[in-house]
Amino acid sequence: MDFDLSDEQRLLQETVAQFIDNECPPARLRELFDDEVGYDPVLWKGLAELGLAGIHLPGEYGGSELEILDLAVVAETLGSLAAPVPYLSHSLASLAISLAGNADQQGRWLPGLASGDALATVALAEEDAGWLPEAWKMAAGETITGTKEIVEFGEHADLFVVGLAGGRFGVVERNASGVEIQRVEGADRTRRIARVNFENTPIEMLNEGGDEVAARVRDVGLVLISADAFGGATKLVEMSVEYAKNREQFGVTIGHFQALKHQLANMAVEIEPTRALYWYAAHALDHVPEESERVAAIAKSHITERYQQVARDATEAHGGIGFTWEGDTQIWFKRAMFDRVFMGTPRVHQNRAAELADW
Amino acid sequence: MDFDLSDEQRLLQETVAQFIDNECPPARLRELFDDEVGYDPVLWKGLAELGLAGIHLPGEYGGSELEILDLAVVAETLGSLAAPVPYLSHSLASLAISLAGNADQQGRWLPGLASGDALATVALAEEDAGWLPEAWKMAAGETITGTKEIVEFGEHADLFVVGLAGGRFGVVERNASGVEIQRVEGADRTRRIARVNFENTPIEMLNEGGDEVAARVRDVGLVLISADAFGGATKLVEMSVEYAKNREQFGVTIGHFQALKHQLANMAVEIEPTRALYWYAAHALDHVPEESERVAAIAKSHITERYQQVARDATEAHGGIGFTWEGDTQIWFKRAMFDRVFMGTPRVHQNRAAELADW
Amino acid sequence: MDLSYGQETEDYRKEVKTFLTANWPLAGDEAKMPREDGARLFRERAISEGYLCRNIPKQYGGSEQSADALRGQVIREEFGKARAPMEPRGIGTMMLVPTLLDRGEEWQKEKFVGPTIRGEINWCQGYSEPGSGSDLASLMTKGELDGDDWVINGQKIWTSGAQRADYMFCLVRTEPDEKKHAGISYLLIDMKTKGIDVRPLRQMTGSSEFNEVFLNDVRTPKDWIVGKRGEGWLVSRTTLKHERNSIGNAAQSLGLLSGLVSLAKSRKIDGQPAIEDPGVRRELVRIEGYIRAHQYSGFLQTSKGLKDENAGIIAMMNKLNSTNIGHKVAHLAMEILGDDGLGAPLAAGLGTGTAGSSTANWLSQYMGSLGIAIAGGTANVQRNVIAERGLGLPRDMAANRSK
Amino acid sequence: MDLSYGQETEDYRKEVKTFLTANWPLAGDEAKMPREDGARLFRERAISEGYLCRNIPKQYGGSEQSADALRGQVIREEFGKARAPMEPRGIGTMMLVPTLLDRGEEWQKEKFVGPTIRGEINWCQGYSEPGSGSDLASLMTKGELDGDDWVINGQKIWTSGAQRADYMFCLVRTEPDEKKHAGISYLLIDMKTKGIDVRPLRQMTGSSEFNEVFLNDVRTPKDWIVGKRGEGWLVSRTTLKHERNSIGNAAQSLGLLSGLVSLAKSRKIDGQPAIEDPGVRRELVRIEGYIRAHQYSGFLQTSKGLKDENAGIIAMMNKLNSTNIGHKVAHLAMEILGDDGLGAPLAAGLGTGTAGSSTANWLSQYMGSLGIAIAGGTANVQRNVIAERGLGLPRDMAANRSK
Repeated sequence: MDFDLSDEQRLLQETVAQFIDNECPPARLRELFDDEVGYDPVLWKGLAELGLAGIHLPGEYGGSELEILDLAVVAETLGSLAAPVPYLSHSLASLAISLAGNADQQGRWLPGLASGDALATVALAEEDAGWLPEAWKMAAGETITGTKEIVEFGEHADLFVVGLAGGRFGVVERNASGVEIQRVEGADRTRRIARVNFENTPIEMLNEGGDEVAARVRDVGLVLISADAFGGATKLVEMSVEYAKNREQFGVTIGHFQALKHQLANMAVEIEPTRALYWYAAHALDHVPEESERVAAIAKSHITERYQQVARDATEAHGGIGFTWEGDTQIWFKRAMFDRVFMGTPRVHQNRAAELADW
Repeated sequence: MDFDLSDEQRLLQETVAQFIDNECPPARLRELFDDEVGYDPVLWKGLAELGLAGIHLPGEYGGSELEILDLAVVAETLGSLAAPVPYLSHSLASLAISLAGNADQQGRWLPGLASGDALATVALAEEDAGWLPEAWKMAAGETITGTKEIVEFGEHADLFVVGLAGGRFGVVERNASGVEIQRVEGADRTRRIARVNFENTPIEMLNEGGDEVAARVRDVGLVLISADAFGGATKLVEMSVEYAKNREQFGVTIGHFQALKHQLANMAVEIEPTRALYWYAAHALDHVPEESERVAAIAKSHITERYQQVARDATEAHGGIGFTWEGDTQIWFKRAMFDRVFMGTPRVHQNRAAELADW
Repeated sequence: MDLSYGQETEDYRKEVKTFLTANWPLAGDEAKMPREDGARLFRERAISEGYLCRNIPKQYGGSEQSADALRGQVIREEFGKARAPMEPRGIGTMMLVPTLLDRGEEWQKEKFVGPTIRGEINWCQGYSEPGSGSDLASLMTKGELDGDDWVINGQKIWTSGAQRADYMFCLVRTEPDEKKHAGISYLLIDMKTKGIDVRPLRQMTGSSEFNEVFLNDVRTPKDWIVGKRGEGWLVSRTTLKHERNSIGNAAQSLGLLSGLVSLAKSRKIDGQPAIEDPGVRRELVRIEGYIRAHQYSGFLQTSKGLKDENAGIIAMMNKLNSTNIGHKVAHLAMEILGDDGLGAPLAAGLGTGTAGSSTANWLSQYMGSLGIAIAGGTANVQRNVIAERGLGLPRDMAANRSK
Repeated sequence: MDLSYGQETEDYRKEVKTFLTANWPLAGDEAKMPREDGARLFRERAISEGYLCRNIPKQYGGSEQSADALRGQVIREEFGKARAPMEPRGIGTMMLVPTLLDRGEEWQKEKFVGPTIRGEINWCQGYSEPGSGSDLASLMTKGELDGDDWVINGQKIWTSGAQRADYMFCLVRTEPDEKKHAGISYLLIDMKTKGIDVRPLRQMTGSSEFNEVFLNDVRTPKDWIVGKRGEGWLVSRTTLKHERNSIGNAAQSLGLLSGLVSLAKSRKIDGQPAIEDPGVRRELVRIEGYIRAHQYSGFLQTSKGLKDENAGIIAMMNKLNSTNIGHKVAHLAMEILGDDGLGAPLAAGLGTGTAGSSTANWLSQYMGSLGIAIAGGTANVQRNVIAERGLGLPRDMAANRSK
């Protein structure tokens, strides 16, 4: 028994952290955050060259054939650094193609997605909380018509993997006819969103892999968001502790004040145990299939709720500066808002986990 | 405008407090708490001689004709001292007779109730949360048959005012045929409870006063419990602060520890503002009829929830001793359990207040 | 207990109504005046009738009425219903004027009070500094006498309205040899003075209500000091109390509640209108419980004030109550907002906001509820005050060490 | 990451199963033995096969196996399934024996370890005193050497099982001139000694798990000391660590959760089964989220232990996690209990309890969840440990003053 990361997984995290530290240090992150477009293709391409765009993809197409846990530990690191990169949706889109695409489709798209030459995203949500496969109403066919909401990096993607009625997927290329992309203002400016309208847009259906594909894409998404949330919340605790060790009030560093110490301890107690929860949820997707669906729902709802609370607490712990645009905590605060909603709010997954329970 | 107690009301509170201090000091309270029966007729008679058994009753029958707020401020004081007396249900029973009894019935019962020569109680709840008039199923008639739950001081009462289907009241004397009283073990040993079974028991209906009587008895009950809860919770805060000022750990009184200071401040902030809430709810019953029903529901649910939380916090603030039978906090802790449930849990009244809202 | 205002006050209400009927809105040619000019004209008339600036002596432009909290309340109610202008809002009227009346020199009152209460000049407040949030004793901005001027160097932060302000009242360390509070003076500065640099401070919501103010060899006359040298901390204390009371008002919380109800009516949750969700309904009632307790505690404090009695510990809780309520409201609002919970709070640079304005407002509230916990003394400082002054617990050891 | 135990351990599991099939339950005449005697017989066999008392040398009655956490886990799992007796529970096996093995004299190990692990003698722990809860440094119970005996005077509190105990291990101030921790020794006392008065301490639930122990000129031999004079605090620390780990176990929380689900199935709320109430369902999932995080963090700590690596800050959180979970469970249980929420927790003197035993158990849990916050270090002490040792924040100033 070894419920712990491998040396390779740790190295992967360190490599990613090092790369972001070099290529997207705080000043650059701030620049992208304040930027109108907010997407840096060079940064993403650099990450792809480290292998991050194809961790989970077959080796023959340039992927690393690793597990969901490997995908997730990278998501933790990116979340911790608030990296403004399209890792989440690109991973889910390429996952869908690798699971549901035929050999021709895989051969056509996966090499570019694994190398980072092409960027893909998923277009899932429809109006009124329609994140889940069973809620997708957009009809499959040779063309599609309708609107997808909250498409991550929708303005920048070359390829849309679109969720369709019956829990199926199809692929639309960006330059296809009838695609209209509308920038949407989200709180989290490290992960830009768009509304994508399709009007008689040609689509190529992904027909392999059976009914399980959409469920797996959903569950992997939930786990990656959980990992991002754990990473971000942990970072906020660290930042708050650092601030408390340095900021002086009344002649001492504020870390001397027991009330604040206990607030910081409470924040740590809320988030630190969720490391093992997201690990387990990720591990279960490859090794404990009978539990994986439900534990992914629990992890996503639990950890993003904790992230939300920790983000509020960290803001208060930083006093006035936490409440400014110039302060750094707000970047993670808004990532917490994204993680909480994307692919379904905690409430949605609590309801699901209750339905899936053996009560 | 004078949203404050009158000198008379303050004097009334002081008089009651003084009396309890003398006649039921902590050692006596403890004795009654540990006692199998737990009811002291002499203590109650003494309070009645102060006028407490008839504050709200007509002068012609020996009452003081005061307002609900006067009833409530006494309930606060009794709650603060965890007085083991049947004030709540006796007040409600005599209120029902004074509102719904005819002249003969009033003349027959109220003098004894006002003087304390007779003890009355209300038998309201039926199985499955049947506290509210609209939930009473026991059929009115010349006799009644059925069971009433959680009858306060049911073992000691001379008179039962019984809630019946259609929101009506009837009076059963203790020695009537078919009355069977079963002692029930409650957590709060300052207010004993019983289950009362009626089997073809003769009952005398109270037919005056119309449909409003049951609602008023309910609302007055909610307000008296709110007042008791405010008094008890405030006392727990005081006890916790006292303990923090005296108990030493690590060479200083624990009141020096900022984390505990803030916990105590939070307890005070939860409960102190509810003083004005129970005052307003009491005042509204005599002066703001259009708001009184809903604000009584809000007060009862809000203040008893706060009492419950403060009781938990106070127990923790007292460390080990708070968790013992010998410690005093447990007495109030269990009164909080009583206040939370009696006449309907917070959830029941939150549901009602939502129904009554102009949303 | 009596919630009515009494016959005398109700008679007074009739007078106020009569005045308003005759004077607001402006009629005839006056109705065509620019908005600000019209308001000024109306204020002059209201002052001369004794309805506005009641606690300010006539010689400084007020109506010098004897204090009567109920009449004040009636005026607020009736002017509110008529949507008639009251005293200009702002920190000048609320904080500087009472301070000047209490502690200012005669010439200071004459020069500043009238124009401030007529809305002719605007003020900003220079208390906080980057290194001192709740701890004013650690202020670093320095003032040195040079001839007939103070020369001021340093930085202020969280200065709202600094760009629009004509003057600033601020706390400056003028006695470097004195310790802590004792070395601070209360100075007035003309914001047009050379060496003042105002930079907006953007909030996490994207809006900029606050500023940083950099002071670089800023000169202000020697006698633009309120109170004596080194007394500045004491002079400022009345003002801070004012600020806390105003934040503690329940009106804002009541507004939040009705907004929340509207939100719940307009949104769906789990496929049904949020207002029909039993959990949402109970949480609304729970929040209302806190708000009503807060509101009626305000009645109690007003009544105590009318009797010149101390309201006790409840008066120290207003701010924390508002903060706690704001958190609960924010939490429920996010639950109801559902998928819109990742939207941008305000148009923060991107052109194509899709969230309706109500959504954006709620997202701002979600963040703003943190701001209110931070502004005007953090929640932890409030808890210290309640524990120490309210409950009589020992003073904080960490803070004590520096005293 | 690997959640399996590996082939070798699974082979070992087969051995364990084979042993259990052959040996438990006892067969033939042995099956007719009194329960305790049968258990003792079985334990002897399990020890001789290396399944129990694995970390205890053979010379003291153990099976002296090399440490193997996975084998230990397999034994717990299989013995658990077979409902076979394991080591006698209790503070003697869990706390005293490891301490003696680590710090005891040879004769102490020989005299006490064997009988303790065989369940022949029972121990109680004398650490807490009325004046010192979390603060062991302030212990007052005194021990003075008088000839060949220690003479002990003082009072211990929160002593569980003192009535049934044969011996007590306790902390006693023997060096009055030394300050704080330095003056304390770790002594063993025979509970049959004259001068010991055990009084049950009734809990708010009505049950008496704890006692007060009064020590009045109690004599214990000079050499019934573990470690040197004045080292008692250090000697005791291994033991406290043990206690915290055991309380931090997620098994208890998992049990609470399944109990809560059963409760929700058996009760109605707002007229429908509580298990169908959407709010109750979500809250169950929310609680499960905390419990699973706690449980898997246990896997992580076990794995770190297997590799002799430090698990870090998570190891300091087990107790507080359990406490927090207990509070949430208590809260939801009360919500579901509805009108039964004013019932008595246990038969506390009155003869005619009506609450079903499940209800009474939940009411006990409602109160007991406070007990767990208090026992073994209050929640605030836990937070201090996490903040100071875990997060590296400065030591507490109030506590520091006394150091």
